[in-house]
Amino acid sequence: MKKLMNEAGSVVEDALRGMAAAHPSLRVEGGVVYRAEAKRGRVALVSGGGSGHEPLHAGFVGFGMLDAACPGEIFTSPTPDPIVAATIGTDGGAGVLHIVKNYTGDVLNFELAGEMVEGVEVASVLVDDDVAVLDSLYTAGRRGTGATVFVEKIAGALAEEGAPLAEVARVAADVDARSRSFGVALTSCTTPAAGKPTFDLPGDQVELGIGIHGEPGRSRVRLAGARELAEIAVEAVHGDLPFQDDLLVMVNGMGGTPLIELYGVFAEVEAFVRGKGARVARSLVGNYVTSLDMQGFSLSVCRADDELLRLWDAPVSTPGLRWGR
Amino acid sequence: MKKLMNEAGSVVEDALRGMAAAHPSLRVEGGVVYRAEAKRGRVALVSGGGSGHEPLHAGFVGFGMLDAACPGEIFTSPTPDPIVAATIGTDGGAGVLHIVKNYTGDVLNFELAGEMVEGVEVASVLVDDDVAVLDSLYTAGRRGTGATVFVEKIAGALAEEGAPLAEVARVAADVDARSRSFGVALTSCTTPAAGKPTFDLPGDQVELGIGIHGEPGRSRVRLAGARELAEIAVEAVHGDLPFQDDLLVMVNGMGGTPLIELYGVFAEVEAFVRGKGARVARSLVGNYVTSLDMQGFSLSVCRADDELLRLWDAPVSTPGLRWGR
Amino acid sequence: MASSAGWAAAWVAEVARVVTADRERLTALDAAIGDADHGANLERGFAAVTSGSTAGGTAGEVLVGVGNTLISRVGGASGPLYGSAFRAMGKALEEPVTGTGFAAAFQAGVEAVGKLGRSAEGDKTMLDALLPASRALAGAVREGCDAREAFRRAAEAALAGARATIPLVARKGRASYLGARSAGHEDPGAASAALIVGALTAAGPAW
Amino acid sequence: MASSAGWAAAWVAEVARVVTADRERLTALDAAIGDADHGANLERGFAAVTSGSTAGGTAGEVLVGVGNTLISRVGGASGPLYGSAFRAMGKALEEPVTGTGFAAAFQAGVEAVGKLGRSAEGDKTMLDALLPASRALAGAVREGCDAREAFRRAAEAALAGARATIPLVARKGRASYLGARSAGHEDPGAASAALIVGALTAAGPAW
Ligand SMILES: Nc1ncnc2c1ncn2[C@@H]1O[C@H](COP(=O)(O)OP(=O)(O)O)[C@@H](O)[C@H]1O
Ligand SMILES: Nc1ncnc2c1ncn2[C@@H]1O[C@H](COP(=O)(O)OP(=O)(O)O)[C@@H](O)[C@H]1O
Ligand SMILES: [Mg+2]
Ligand SMILES: [Mg+2]
Ligand SMILES: [Mg+2]
Ligand SMILES: [Mg+2]
Repeated sequence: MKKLMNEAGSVVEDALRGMAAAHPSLRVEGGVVYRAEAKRGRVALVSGGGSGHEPLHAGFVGFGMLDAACPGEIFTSPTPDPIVAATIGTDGGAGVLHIVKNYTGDVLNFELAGEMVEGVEVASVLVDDDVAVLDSLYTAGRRGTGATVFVEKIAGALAEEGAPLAEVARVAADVDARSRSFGVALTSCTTPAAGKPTFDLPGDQVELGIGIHGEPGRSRVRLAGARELAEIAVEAVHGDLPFQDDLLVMVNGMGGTPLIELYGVFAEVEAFVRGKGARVARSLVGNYVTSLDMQGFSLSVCRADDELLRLWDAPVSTPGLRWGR
Repeated sequence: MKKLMNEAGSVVEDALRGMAAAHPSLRVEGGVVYRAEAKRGRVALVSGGGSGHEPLHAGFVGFGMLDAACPGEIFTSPTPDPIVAATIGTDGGAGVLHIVKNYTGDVLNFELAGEMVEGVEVASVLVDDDVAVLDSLYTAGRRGTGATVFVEKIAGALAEEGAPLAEVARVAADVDARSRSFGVALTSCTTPAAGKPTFDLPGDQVELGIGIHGEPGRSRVRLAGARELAEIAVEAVHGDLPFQDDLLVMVNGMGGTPLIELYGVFAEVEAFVRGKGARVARSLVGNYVTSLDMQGFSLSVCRADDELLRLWDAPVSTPGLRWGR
Repeated sequence: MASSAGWAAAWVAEVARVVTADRERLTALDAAIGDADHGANLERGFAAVTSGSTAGGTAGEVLVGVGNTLISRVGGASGPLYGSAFRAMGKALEEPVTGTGFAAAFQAGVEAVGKLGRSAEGDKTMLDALLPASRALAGAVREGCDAREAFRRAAEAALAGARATIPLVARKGRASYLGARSAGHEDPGAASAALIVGALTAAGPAW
Repeated sequence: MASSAGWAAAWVAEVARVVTADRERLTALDAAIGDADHGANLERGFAAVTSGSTAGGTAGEVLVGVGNTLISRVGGASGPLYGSAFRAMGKALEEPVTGTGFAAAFQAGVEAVGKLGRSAEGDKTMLDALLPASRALAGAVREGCDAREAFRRAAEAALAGARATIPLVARKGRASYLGARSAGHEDPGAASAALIVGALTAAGPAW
């Protein structure tokens, strides 16, 4: 394993020190990343989850997006304690929305935290966009992956405008309901603790339907060109929720794939979207919801409407997503 | 080789298609990336160089930064023709500044282009910040690496304000003179054409003083912790131009290294800077000047003054760097 | 035996030892059908347990404290689940500790897992080791076995339960994402549950 | 020989063939002390040359066109350098082509490289193959050799010159970044220059 790190056990802590030093707009306290200037009288947004997905979530703390993020150890949900602290610490009197990716660990720790908080109105939205997982009685439900960026951005814009908690929660859930994702890995990631790749993938194969924690996917196919791989992702997403009208599209890198390749994938995705009579109204191409050093990409699509696009376009100022100010 | 691509020969073309589709603020024509809305009556900035360093340069086209970028094939300087087209195409009557990284290929092709352009006032600034190369009669001079971001941002802000060509060129050269960089690789990159790593690096070694084209560095040492590697880079840069007062600091990823590791490196760099009695006034942590899928980082430091910080803070709106609008 | 609290402290100390010793194995099991952190999670959690105070007036108080520490320090799915189990067991464990009382408290702990996790036997989780262990324990006590023998049978049942997860297709937790591909691998949480139950035997008789 | 233009077209067609055949070797040499693109660069450039028109009234006109295409299509360091060399050689090559005229034109091409690249013999560049080739060509013509023999000697000198770059420490181009580590490797541009000069022999006599 070759990583820029001091020790496996200090990776998250060291990165948080770096974030605090790099971004005067953030404050790191007790393992929680807060906006340096808390907003008042508006609904606050708190998210969190295992680390290793940077910039998610801490990189999305700031104006127009999250109020606090609770990063756990690598791929390990945070415990309830920091979630409780973040919830109490960000409440500006209008309540707090927990944005929770659908993993057993995240769900349970946020749930326990919600029970432990007193005197703060808390609502919760579950993000479960990954079409690679069948949403059935026989699974823990769909994983939360790329759509988290859509939910955090759009709900954040609405909260910034002063919408009440129930409304922010409703729109957040609506964004999730309109969003689907699918991931493809060229390589496994390597966690600092394990020190070797989580799964073995022969040089001529790709793993389809991967999650963001190095979980193996649902199947393997021979390594194919960007067009073929983009088509697999497009069909998986479109097959679950057909493309229609204006789409918010993200081609997301898994952490080890350079931008030049992601743009190549996006070119193919955009052509397929047009071919299906829909339109890429807004897009993101880059590393947003990563899986450590994994090479690969995921496609996330949200069937937006004018109001969601308006909220998407609203100013945001975070280390990971910034425009309009 | 595992890459998201169609064919080795189409990687750059495919990525440009993707950029054009993803960014309505850009226009791609004849292999040149322009701002969709050209600015008039102000000095225009044109840069370019081999591809494989994304977001550099095309990702820095937009308000407050470049007016056009000429991406060559992977690691291959563009030919004079697109540079000529970009120079003529962006001239708004106030002249054009060529920002050229100091590589023989870039220098020669921009030089030939400059000779071919008629009726446009052209100035040129050479970026040569890499302290791993001795600047002597016995080398092609220092390479242009991370400082290119500083030069393009600051010169871009000045041009946007309406400064004349001579002034923009002078400040660009000043930023270069105040900047130094040093790179460390954990792995080699793999070019699509070669299909295998450019250099072999044993699992327990790192390459010091690497460039951004997979050129081997000047020496190898045993893989060390983030703190030790950060210190090597800090000492190399500081030893060449001692840190002093306000610094603009970039911890740049080489393309395959995830953000969590870069923040860890930045934490160490920032502590060393403080230890030397200087101050990180502004910082960038992320992938800005990459070398395809290489894992590693580079450190770039600019000894800024108030005026340079003001220009750094000025609004910029490009796919790769954005704030203030 | 000195005090029930001392026994409980000895149990969790032994758990800390065995999860550290088997860290790599647990992580490897989790790498196969999860996210390769189960070993690190439990090592971190039980290290926090033993480095903090495991003092307390009674075994029940110690176990509630252990549960709180696990909830506060582990994270992931296993943190809340094991944490709730220890808390529930501790709350249910009455003094003086008897065989019947111990078996009932253990069962209360196991039931807390199913309740929080909305999971049942056969879902390929820690429950597949814990539930058989709980039944074996209760059965042994009913048959009049002493603590040593009751713990031996519980450990055996937990181990067998963990091994029996191998052919199962997971319906809960991260492994469920794999669908049919989850079959053929032992569930990491079931494996760690077998370690935790196995540690009972080393801690000496609890009643 | 039909026309000098036909001869020039045959020469560059042969160059296109050999740089494609040796693409991997050139790229590997460039990987060792550069950026692993020299093979792809020259293949792309000479493919553009042969797929475009290499027609022209005279050899000189053909070679100027070849130089322009290389400048327009190769990029990198080698594009302007080889492009300028072909342009300068073409401009200097007078009709009817004679041995002395050819040698002088070849020398003009080689000098254009040194002028544009601000480089000299011993810098570990293409010049280390081109300059000995130019001298050998001129010497052979002076001695009254025919074209075939003059080309043979030029090719031999270019090859020897390329090999002689191995121990050198580079002072120009990308390899100079390596300092002393550049020694022990043949310069890729010198190797490709040897191919280009070597292709003269296959194109038949030019005068
Ligand atoms: N709903 C559930 N009910 C019971 N046990 C569960 C449930 N979900 C997961 N588990 C157990 O947790 C184990 C995984 O723990 P761990 O790896 O520490 O957490 P995570 O899956 O969050 O990384 C699984 O092997 C399984 O035994
Ligand atoms: N200043 C120079 N003068 C002469 N030849 C040079 C000079 N710089 C580089 N070269 C030649 O160019 C070759 C490299 O060409 P190529 O790999 O195509 O370009 P790049 O170095 O831009 O990738 C070197 O091997 C060397 O022979
Ligand atoms: Mg986990
Ligand atoms: Mg090159
Ligand atoms: Mg796990
Ligand atoms: Mg090269």
